[in-house]
Amino acid sequence: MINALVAFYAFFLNLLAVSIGMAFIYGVARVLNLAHGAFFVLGGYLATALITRLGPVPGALATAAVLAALPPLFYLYVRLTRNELEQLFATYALLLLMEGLFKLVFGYGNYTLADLAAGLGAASVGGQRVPYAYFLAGVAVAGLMATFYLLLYKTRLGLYMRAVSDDREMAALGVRSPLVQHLSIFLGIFATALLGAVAATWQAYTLGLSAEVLIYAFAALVIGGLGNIWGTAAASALVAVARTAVVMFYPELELLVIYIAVIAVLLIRPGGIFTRYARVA
Amino acid sequence: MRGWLSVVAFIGVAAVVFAAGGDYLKFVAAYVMMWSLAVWGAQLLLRYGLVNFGIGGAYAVGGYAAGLLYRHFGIAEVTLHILTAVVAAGLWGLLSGVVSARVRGVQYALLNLALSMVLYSILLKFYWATGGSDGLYVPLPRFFDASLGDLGLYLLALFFATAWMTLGLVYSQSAAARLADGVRINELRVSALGAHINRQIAAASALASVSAGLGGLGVAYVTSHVSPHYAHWSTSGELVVAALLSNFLPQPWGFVAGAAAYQAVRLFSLQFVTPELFVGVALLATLGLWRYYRR
Amino acid sequence: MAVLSAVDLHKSFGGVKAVDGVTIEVRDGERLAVVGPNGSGKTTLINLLSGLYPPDKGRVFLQMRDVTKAPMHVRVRLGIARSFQLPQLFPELTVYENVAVAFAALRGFSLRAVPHEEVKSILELFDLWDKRSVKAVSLSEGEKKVLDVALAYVSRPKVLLLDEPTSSVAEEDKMSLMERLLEKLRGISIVMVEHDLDVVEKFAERVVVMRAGKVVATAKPADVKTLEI
Amino acid sequence: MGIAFVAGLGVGAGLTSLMRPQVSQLTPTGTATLETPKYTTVSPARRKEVFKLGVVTFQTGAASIFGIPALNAAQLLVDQINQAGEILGAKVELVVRDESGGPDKMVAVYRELTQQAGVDAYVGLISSADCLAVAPVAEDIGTTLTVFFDCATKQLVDRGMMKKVTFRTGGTTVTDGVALARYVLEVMPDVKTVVGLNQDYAYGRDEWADFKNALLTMKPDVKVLDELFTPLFATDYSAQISKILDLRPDLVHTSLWGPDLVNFIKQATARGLFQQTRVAFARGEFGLYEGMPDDQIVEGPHYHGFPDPKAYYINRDFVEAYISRFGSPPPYPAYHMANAILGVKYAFEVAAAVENVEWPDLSAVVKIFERLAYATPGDYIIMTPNHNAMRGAVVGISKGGKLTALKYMHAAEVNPPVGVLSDQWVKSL
Repeated sequence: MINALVAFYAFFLNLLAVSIGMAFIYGVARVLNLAHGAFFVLGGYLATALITRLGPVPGALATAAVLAALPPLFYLYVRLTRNELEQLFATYALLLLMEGLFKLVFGYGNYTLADLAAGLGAASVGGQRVPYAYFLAGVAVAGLMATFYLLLYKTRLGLYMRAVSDDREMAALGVRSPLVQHLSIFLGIFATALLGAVAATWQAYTLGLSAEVLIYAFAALVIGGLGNIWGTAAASALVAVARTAVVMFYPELELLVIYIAVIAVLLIRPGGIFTRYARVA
Repeated sequence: MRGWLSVVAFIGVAAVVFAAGGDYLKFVAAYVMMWSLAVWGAQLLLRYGLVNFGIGGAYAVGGYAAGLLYRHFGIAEVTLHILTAVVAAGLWGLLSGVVSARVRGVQYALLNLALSMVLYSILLKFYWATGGSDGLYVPLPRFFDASLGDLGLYLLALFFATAWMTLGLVYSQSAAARLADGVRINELRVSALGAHINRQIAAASALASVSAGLGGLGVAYVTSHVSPHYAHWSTSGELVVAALLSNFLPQPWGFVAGAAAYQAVRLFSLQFVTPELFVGVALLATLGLWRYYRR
Repeated sequence: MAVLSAVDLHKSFGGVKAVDGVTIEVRDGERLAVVGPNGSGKTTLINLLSGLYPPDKGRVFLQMRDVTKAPMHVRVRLGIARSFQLPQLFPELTVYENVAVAFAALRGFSLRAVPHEEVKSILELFDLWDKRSVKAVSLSEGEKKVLDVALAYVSRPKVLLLDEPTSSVAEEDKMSLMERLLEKLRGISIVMVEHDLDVVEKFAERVVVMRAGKVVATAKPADVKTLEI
Repeated sequence: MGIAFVAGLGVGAGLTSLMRPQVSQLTPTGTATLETPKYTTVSPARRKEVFKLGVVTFQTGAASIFGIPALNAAQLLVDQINQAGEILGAKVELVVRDESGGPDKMVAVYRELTQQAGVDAYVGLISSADCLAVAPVAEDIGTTLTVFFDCATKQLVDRGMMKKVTFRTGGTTVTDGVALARYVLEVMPDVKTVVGLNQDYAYGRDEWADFKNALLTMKPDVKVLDELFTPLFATDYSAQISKILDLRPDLVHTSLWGPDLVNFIKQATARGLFQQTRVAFARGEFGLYEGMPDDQIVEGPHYHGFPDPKAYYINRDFVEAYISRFGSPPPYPAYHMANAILGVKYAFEVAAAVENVEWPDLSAVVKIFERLAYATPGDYIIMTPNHNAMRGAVVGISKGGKLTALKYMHAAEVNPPVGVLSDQWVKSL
C-alpha cells in the first residue's frame, strides 16, 4: 500500500511539473505552445549542467538567473505571430530549433541530478524507503502552486488574469488584457523551466524528450479543463491514480492509460473535469 | 480555368520527371504524391479551423489495409486494397469525426491525438496480428493479373494526386467549402443560419480520413512497408505542418507542393549533424517569407 | 392564429433568473416588439425562442408544433431565423461570400456550388449588390445590420427574431434603416427587441413589456411611451 | 506562378537525372536460404579512387545515445583504414545520414544513398522496424552491399529476409536472451521467481520473450511473477518499482536502454530496489557509467574490457584510439559499427584477392562475405550463409562502474544453428 502511494505521488508530481506552466499560459494568454516540453527539458539540462559545475547553491542561483532570461525571448518570439495557426507553426519550429540547439550545447548524454538528490537519503515509511528528495520536490511544486494561488486569488493582477481567462471580450472592457497576457506568458515559461529543473532530481534529460513531455502536458491540460490550474492538478491526480492502478492490476494497459483518460473525460465532459461553466458558442 | 490548366501542367511535369528522372527522383516523386493525399486531408480540416493531431490514425488505417490483407489473406490486389482502405478509413474518420465534433480547438486536437494513439497502441499490442512496432511488409500491388511495377506505382501516385487536385478544385467551389469558411470564422452564426455543424464536421472528417488513408496506402506501396509509426502523433504533426505550409500556396496544387517542400527539407536535413535545426530554420524562413509577401 | 408561441419559459444563469415564466404569442404576419430595461431578459428570450440554448422549463411551439427540444439549426429549417445585437458576420469574407455561406448552411455536405443567381437575388433585394466584393469587416454599422438580416432571410423564415436591429446605428439613420428592412420582410412575422421607443412606436404592431424576466404588460405601440419601462 | 513552379520542378528533375550515378545491377536467381544467388554486373572491374561508405544511424532523439558512439567509431575506423592502405587503394569516404523519421524515411534514405549518392556499401540502422522496412527494398534494388550493424530483430533470419545483398554483422535478441539466461543460471542456480520489465514495443517484447523462454527451458521451475511493459521514454518508473518491491522476486529482467535505463537505475536505487532484488540488464553496459549499483548482472553485449586489451592488441588499439579521440571508452554500438565496417572492408579485399581482380564485383563480394570469419576489436565474427553473424556475447557482474566476473559466451552457445528457427532452438536448449 505504501508502495502504491509512493508510485501515485511520484507520477502525480511528475505530471504536475510538466503541465502547470502550460495550463497557466494557455489559460490566460491562450498561447498553445508546442515548444512547451522543450522549455521543461531546458530547465533540466541547465540545472544539471550548472549545479554539477558550480555546486548546489550557486548552481541553482545561476540556473534561476538564466531561466529568468528565457521568458522575454519566448515572449518576443510569440509576439511575431498573428493568429493561432501561425503560433502553432512557429512554436513547432521552435521545438525543433531547441532540440537542435540542445544537441549542439549539451551533447547526447544523460543529464540528471538524481545522484545529488539521492545524497539526501531516504525516510523509512512503513518499512519502505521513501527518498527525502521526493518530499523536497513536492515542497517545491507545492510552493509554486501556492505562489500561483496567491497571485491569482489575492492580487489585483490575479483578478484580471482570471477575468481574462474567463472571458476575453468581457475583460477587454475593464482590463488591460494584453498586459495581463504578456505577464502570464512570462510566468508560465519561467515556471515550466523551473519545474524542469526540479524534476532533474528524479529524471534524466536526453535528446528527444521535449516531444514526449509535451503529450503529458497536453493531456493534463485538456482533462483539467484548459488552463484551470486546479483542474490541471485534479487531472494529474486522476491520471496518476489510473496509471498506478493499471500498473498494479493490469500492466498491459499502461501505454494506453493516458489516452483513454483523455478520451473518456472529453466524451463525458467536453470541457474537461473542471470547467466552471459551459461556454455558449 | 487556371486551376484546370495547372492540373494539366502538373501531369506534364510528372511525365517529364518519370521520363528523365533518376530512380531516386522517381521514387521521391511517387512518395510525395502519395503522401500529399494525407496532407490534403489535414488541410481540408484546417479549412474548418480544426487542427487534427490524429490524422495519422487514418493514414495508418490505409497503410494497414494493404499490410493486413497481404499478411493474412495473401491479397495483393490493388483494387481490393483501395476499396478496403477507403471503407476502413472512411469509417474511422466518421467515427472519430462524430466523437470529436463535440469539441473544438485544443480539445479537438488532443481528442484526435488520443484516438490515433489508441490505434497506435493496438497496432503495438496485437503484434501477432499486426507485426507490432516492427510493422508489416507490403508487396508491390497487383492489378488483376499484372504486377504494378515502378511505372504502375508512379501512375497510381499521379492518378491520386491529380484526382485530389481535381477534387480540391471542385470542393473549393462547393457549398461545403463555403460552410467550412463559415464554421472557421463564426460558428455561432453558421449554426443560426441552419447548418448542422457537427454533421458537416463528421462528413469532412470522413472525407479527410479517406484521403489520408489512401495516402497511407500509397506510401506503404512505395516504401514496401507499413509500421505503427504511421499512427504516431509525430506523423500527424508532420502532416499538419505540411498542411499549414500548403496553406501558404495557391490552389489547386498547393497540397502537393507543400508536401514536396516539407519532404524535401526533411529528407535533405538528414545529412546534417542537427537535422532539427535545419528543418526549424526552414519552417521559420517559410513563415517569414509568407509574411513578407502578405504584408 | 399564432405562428410562434412560448409557454411558461424559465432560464437561469448561476442563480440569476434571466427569464422567469414568460408566455408569449406571435401572431401570423405581425410585428411584435419586446421592450424593457437592460437585464430584463429580452435577449435571453430571443435566445430561447431561437434555440441557442434550451429553457430550464417551458415549451416553444411553431405553428402548433413543439420545437422545445429542437436545436437552433433545426428551428431555422422549420422557419425561425434570427439576427444578432452585434451583427454576427464573417468579417474576412466579402458580402457575396457571406450570403453564399448562408445558402450553404441550408445544405448538407454538398460538393455542388451555391447557385450564383440565388445569391445575387438576395443581394439585390437588400441593396447590397454594389457592395458584393467588400469585406464584411469594412461595411458601415448600418450595412452590417442589413447584411445580418439578409443572412437570416436566406432561409425564408416564417418568423424572424431581430435582436436590437437599430443599436449602434446613428440616430438619424435608424428610421430609414427600419423602413428599408421591414419593406423587404413583408409577410414575415417579426419579433424585435428594441430600445428606441420611437422605432417601436412607428414600426411595431404590438408591444410586450418585460421586467426582471417577466412579461409585465402588453400594449399598443401608441401607448408605449406612456408606460413606465 | 503555379505553372512556373511546376515547370521548374521538371527542369530540376531533368538536370538531376544527368547526375545519376553508375551502378551495377543484380538479378536474383535462387530463393533457397542456403543457395548462393548468381549475379550479373555491368560495372567494369577497375580500381576505384573513392570508396563511398553510406552510414545511417541515430544522431537525434533518445537513440542518439547509441547512434553517436557508433558514428564516432565509423569515423575512427575510416581514418585508420585510409591511413593503412585504404580499401583496395580506394579512399573511404563516409556519407552520413540520420536515422530519424521512421521506417518510410529510412527507405527513402536507402534509395537516396544507393541510387543518388551511389555509395559502394551501406552500413546502418539501429531500429528493428527500420531494418525490416529496408531489407526487402535493398534486396529488390540489389545493387549495393547492405550491412545492418545493430538492429536485433530475429525476423531478419527467421523469415529469410537477407538473401542477396543484405547482411547483418550482429546477433539477435535471442543472442542476448540466451546469453543472459545462461549466465543467470550460473551465478544464481537457485533462482525461483522473476519479473520482466521491458519497453512496450517489439524489441522489448522480443528481449523478454527470448530470455524468459531460454530461462524456463533450462530451469522449468522458475516462476514468472509479472510481465511489465512500459511506454518508451516514460521518465517515471515509480509504479513499476513499487510493484517489484511488493512482489519481491529473486530476479528482474530488463532490456531498458537510453534515458529509460538511467531513470530506472536512479529511481530504483533511491527506493532501495537493488538491495532486495537482483536485476539482469540485457543492455546494461550504458548503465555502468550512470550509477549502476554493484552486483547486478549486466550483458554488454560488448564490453571494452573484453577481450582483455592487455592480451588482445586489436581491442587495445581500438579502445585507446577511441578514448584519446572521444574521451570515453567505446560502448557496445561502437563495437557493432566496427564489426560492420571491418566486415565490409574484408569482404571487398578478400573477394578481390580470391577473384584476382583489381575491384571485385558485387556477386564476388557477397559470395565471400557469406563465408567470411574475421577478428574485430570486440569479438570474432563468423558470417553464415543466411547472411547473419554468429557471434558471442559478454556478460558480467557490475562492480564500481566496471564489469567483473566477465564471461564470454561462444557464438554457438548463444545463436541457433543456420537453418533452425530461433524459437525452436530456444525450446531445445
